[in-house]
Amino acid sequence: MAATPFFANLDRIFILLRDWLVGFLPVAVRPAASVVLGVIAIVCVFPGLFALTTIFERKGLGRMQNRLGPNRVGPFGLFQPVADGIKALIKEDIVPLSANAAVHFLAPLTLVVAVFMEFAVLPMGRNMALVDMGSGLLFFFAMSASTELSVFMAGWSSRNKYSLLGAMRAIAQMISYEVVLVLSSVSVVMIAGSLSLPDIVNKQNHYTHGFPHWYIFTPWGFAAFVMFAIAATAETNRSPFDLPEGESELVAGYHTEYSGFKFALFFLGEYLAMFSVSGLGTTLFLGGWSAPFSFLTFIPSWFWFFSKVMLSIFVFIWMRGTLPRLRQDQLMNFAWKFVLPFTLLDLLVTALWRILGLGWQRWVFCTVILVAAYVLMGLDQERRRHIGPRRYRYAE
Amino acid sequence: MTAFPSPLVGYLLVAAVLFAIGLAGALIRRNAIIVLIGIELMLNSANLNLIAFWRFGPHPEALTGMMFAIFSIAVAAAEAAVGLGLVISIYRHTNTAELDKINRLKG
Amino acid sequence: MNAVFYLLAAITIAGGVAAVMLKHLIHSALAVTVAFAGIALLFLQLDAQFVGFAQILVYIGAVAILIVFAILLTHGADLPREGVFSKSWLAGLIIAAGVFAVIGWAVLESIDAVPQRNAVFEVSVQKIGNALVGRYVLPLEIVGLLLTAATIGAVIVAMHEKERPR
Amino acid sequence: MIATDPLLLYQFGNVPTPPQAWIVRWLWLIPALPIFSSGIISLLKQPRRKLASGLSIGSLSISLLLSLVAFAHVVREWAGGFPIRETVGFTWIHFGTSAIDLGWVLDPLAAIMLVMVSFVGLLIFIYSVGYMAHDENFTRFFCFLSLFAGAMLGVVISNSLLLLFMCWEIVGLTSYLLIGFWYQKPSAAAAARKAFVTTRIGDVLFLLGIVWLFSQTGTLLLYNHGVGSLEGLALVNLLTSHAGLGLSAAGAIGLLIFAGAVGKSGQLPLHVWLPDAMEGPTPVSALIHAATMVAAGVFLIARVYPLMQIGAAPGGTTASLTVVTWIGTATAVFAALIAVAQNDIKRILAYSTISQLGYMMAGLGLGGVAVGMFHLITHAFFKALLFLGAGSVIHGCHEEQDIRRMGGLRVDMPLTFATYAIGMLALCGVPIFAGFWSKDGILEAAHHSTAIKGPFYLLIFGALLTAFYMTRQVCYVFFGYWRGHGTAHESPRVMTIPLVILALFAAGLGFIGTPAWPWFQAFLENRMAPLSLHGFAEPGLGMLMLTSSLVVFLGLGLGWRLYGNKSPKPEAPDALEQSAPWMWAPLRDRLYVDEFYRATFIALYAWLARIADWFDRRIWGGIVSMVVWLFDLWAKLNRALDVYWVDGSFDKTCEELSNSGGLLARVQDGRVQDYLRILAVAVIALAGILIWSSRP
Repeated sequence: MAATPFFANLDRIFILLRDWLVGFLPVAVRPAASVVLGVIAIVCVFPGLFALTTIFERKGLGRMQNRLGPNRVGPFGLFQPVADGIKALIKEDIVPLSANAAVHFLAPLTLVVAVFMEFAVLPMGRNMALVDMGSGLLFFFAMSASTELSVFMAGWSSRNKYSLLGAMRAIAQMISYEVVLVLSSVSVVMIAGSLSLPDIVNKQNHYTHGFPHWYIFTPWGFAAFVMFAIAATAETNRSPFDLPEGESELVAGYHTEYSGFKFALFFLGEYLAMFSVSGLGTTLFLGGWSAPFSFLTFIPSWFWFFSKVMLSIFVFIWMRGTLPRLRQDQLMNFAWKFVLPFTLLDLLVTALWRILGLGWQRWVFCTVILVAAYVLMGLDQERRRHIGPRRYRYAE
Repeated sequence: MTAFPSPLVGYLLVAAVLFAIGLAGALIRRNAIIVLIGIELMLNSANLNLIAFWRFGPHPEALTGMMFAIFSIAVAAAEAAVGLGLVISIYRHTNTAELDKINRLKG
Repeated sequence: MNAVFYLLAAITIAGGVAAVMLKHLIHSALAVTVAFAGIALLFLQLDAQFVGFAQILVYIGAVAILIVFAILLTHGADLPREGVFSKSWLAGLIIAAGVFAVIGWAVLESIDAVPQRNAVFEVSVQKIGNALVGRYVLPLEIVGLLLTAATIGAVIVAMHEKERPR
Repeated sequence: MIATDPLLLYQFGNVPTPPQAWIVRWLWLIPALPIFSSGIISLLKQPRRKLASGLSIGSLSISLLLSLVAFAHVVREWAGGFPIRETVGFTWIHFGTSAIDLGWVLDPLAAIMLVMVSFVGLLIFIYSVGYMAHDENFTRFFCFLSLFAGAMLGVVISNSLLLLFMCWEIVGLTSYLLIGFWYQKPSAAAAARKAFVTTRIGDVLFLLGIVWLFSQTGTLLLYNHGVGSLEGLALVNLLTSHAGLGLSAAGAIGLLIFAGAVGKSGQLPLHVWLPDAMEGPTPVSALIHAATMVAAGVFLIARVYPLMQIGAAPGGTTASLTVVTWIGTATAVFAALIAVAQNDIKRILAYSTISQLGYMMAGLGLGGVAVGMFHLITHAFFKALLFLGAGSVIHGCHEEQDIRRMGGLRVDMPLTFATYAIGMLALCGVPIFAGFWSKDGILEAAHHSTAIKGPFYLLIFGALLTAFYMTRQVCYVFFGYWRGHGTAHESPRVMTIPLVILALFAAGLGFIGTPAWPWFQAFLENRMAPLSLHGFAEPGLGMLMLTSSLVVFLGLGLGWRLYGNKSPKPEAPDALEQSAPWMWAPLRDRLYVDEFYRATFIALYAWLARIADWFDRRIWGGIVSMVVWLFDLWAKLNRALDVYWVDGSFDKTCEELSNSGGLLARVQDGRVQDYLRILAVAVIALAGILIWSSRP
């Protein structure tokens, strides 16, 4: 279906808007100005999305738990985030007396900055990546790795045992699952042959009989996506991996001693991390901004990207409403004894997929190997599951 | 701003300063972890040299300097892991991480 | 040579000095992170994007975390009573200055011999990858082996010793 | 992966590669599956019997299926007139400017062998489930067996002499492992060692041949679209370069490769290991030492046949082929002679195998690939049948192997008897059984050979002997009355069903290669095979067939006359011994070949070892003890000097040393930072010196 000029323009509307705005400026500053505009767009859009998501999550969770959720502020409670924001802004900013003030102050800042950086490389639509870096994926992971240090800074500087414990848990968990996150993405890199995220999306933006070439629709891609989703959930400290802020054990984890606007920043950082990692998953496995069927390509690319991201967010919320929290040793065992080995195997399978070349054989082989490994490892985990005294080897 | 005949010299001098700082850290502090930090700094300054020579050297297409830096980063990560593991293990034995007090091979 | 370079050099060196001089070990660790980040930015300034990001990923994402973990596990966050500098700190400082003098001397001596190429060489990730599995495949394998050995070694070294029967 | 159709390549030059049938690209799976399953089995624990046997049988079944598909593919290409040799190659190692290529080939030779090896192997695997049911090392057995099957299939499909040699050596290794499977028995361990060392002699020469071939042609691929070592220019070059002794390089390399075949196929003079190899479990004897591995030598010669044949005038022969012919003939007669006077049921079959392998070699030398290979295929079936039958007999008679302690089993083991009889008739070459047609082909080739006439008469004589010793064995085992201990019983179904299947083939397989319809020969030689009874009308053929049938019946009659229904006491002398004792003794003692080796080669080695030992003890030992004595003396002198003179001053020195040592020890104080400091100072000093000295 040929895209009509109207739809083509709709697809490029943000680019056109930017060019129009930049057109008012002298030529010399135009490149810089367009980058600044992109930054401004990111800084505005995602916190807005964050506000929307909080109400969405609270309402959705309410539905799942058979209650109403917020419904006082505005129609259907839709202005609740505004009220929350105002409350966070005007609340007193409490810093504990014994806290390390400088570090305490820097922690939320560095966190939010690092998370915002991640959005720079995500292609949010056709030609809509702020920077198209050759090693964009590496940049993404470098930035997401930097957030761990902020978490540590927050936990340590608060001088609170709950904060410190929560931070240590969070870091242990993030490091463990970051390995999986990176490795499951590497399989995509192996097939796409590029670390550049726009490239990866372009590689998936083809159709056979109307169906897209998304990597999730291959055996290795599906396995990698599942592992990626698990790791992403853990990486963003979402339920069922939300031990670092398990309120029944640790008050609120590493941001126990934060209040007011700093707390809001942490909150923002957490949701932004969720958006960014959803965006990455979308880009790597779900075809980024490409349409799910070839006859839908007339719909603007950015619409698809954001719908896919919001769909992932909904899955996050859904899981939070469904699953109970894991225990620390379960979490670690799961990461190192199941998820990581399986991801490594998936890497090998991806290599096999690549070696076998076109043909039906690779579908059969890769599927058989992965399913067999999944069943065998699952049986093994099942057998090891026994009830006994807990052992904390990682946090003491 | 052409204080140096070549930008390379600037990077080399920064690397030299970093190396000296790292060495000083390794020499004047008592805590083993700071010594390791100093060593990391020295390794980093070496990496800076490698990359700088790669950037301004005659054969960038051979990627030699860059490869050296990549391998050096990998090795440094391994070194940090083992080194800090050793420090923790020593701490368990002697209850201190102060190098002045750790001068015996016997645990 | 431009302002960005001077700024980055200043940040890096300041981070390094702070890492070495600060009393508090955690502050040292955070300061060294700044130095690491500065070096990563210097790499970017040198058009070595891949190495720069790898530096951030490895040093800030892993080594810095390792260091703070080690500090907490060795109770390094408590200030020691005897002071943080060793008895022979002056000698160490002089020696470090000597090393700097020698290196600086060497650099300045060879100022005429240093290469002057200013053209930017575009290096894509593909080229790095091809070099890694092509010409440098043996070092790559060895590094893989080394990392495996180091992982196992670190785990064994830091593992709890089994409690001996008394 | 290089994947091109040679025909297209010739026509259009370097065209884009046309699609190859998937079976050719995936041919490697046939050997890979059993090897893979062997790897898995090696990880299994002892009690997982079902899984182990299931894995090996399952993987070999898939291999058989794939082999059948490959066979069908080749037949279809052949019938369609397409080129029937398809290869897939890849480069294994680069060094310098040359590279070692490996690859596999699918042609009629490989296809036939694939089907034969996997089919016979599968039957024997199934049989082994019953035979080894009570062995505690069941899983290990199947691990080795699978590895063997994979390696053997690898030998069959390899298109590179190096790959072939690797598989060849794995085959040798598994043979060693399986002969020595019951290593608790010293005789089994010794037999395994003997087999390994003896075949190694041939393999070293084989390796020399490979290296020579590589240095001459620069490639180890046999067929590679005209540039392989067995094709076109390379072969001509080999022919024109001389190797001395009147041989061309092709002939000399061919002979070296033949040496490998001699070792593996138990040809004279390296046949001694094969009878001893019967110490292994009977399925092993059937699979490895009768049907497949020993045939690998024959297959190898067939594979490199162009190397042997190049330079021969039409209808003529070459020096290397003459050598092959004579060694084959000599082996055939020699082993048949020995088989006449053996009493161990498996040993008789072993000598018979050697003899038949000699026939195959002679057939290769005289009549070409098709003649030798036809006998190889038919022999594989009926010899596997005979061995499995023998195993069934041994199983039924409580591990008794001496034919004098059996007898009358045709009543107790009717199914075994019937199948065994079919195998025996096929082996003897009774008309219409498989062996008749293939052996007749060899005799016909020998008869037609204009250059040498000797082999024909010798081979006819061999046929007579074959009929005779087989009749003798069957009479001892199945006729007369029971002379053993306990009672004999029929074997379980899992063992007899393979026997029946093999018997069907032993009886009927010959019809694919009769003179009237030489389908098999035509397939191997890539021409069409019309079905016409005129094949029998070839001049001299009828006469020849009549003669050979007569000879066979003469042998059968002679055997029956001497042994039929007699049931002598186990201790009584043999019927032949009674009538011709002068002939019996040397035959019983296997014509003294082992003794000859013991008296010559082994004695030589022992003597050399003794000399070396003497040198060690006397000459070197003497020198050493003299040196020792001198030092001893010197030490005593020193001691006296020390005690009376040096000690005083020495003590003082020691004190001084200890003091200064203490000073130095302060440097090594265990403080890491001090070390680092010293290191840094040294660096400063060294770098300073370096820069200073290199100043212009």
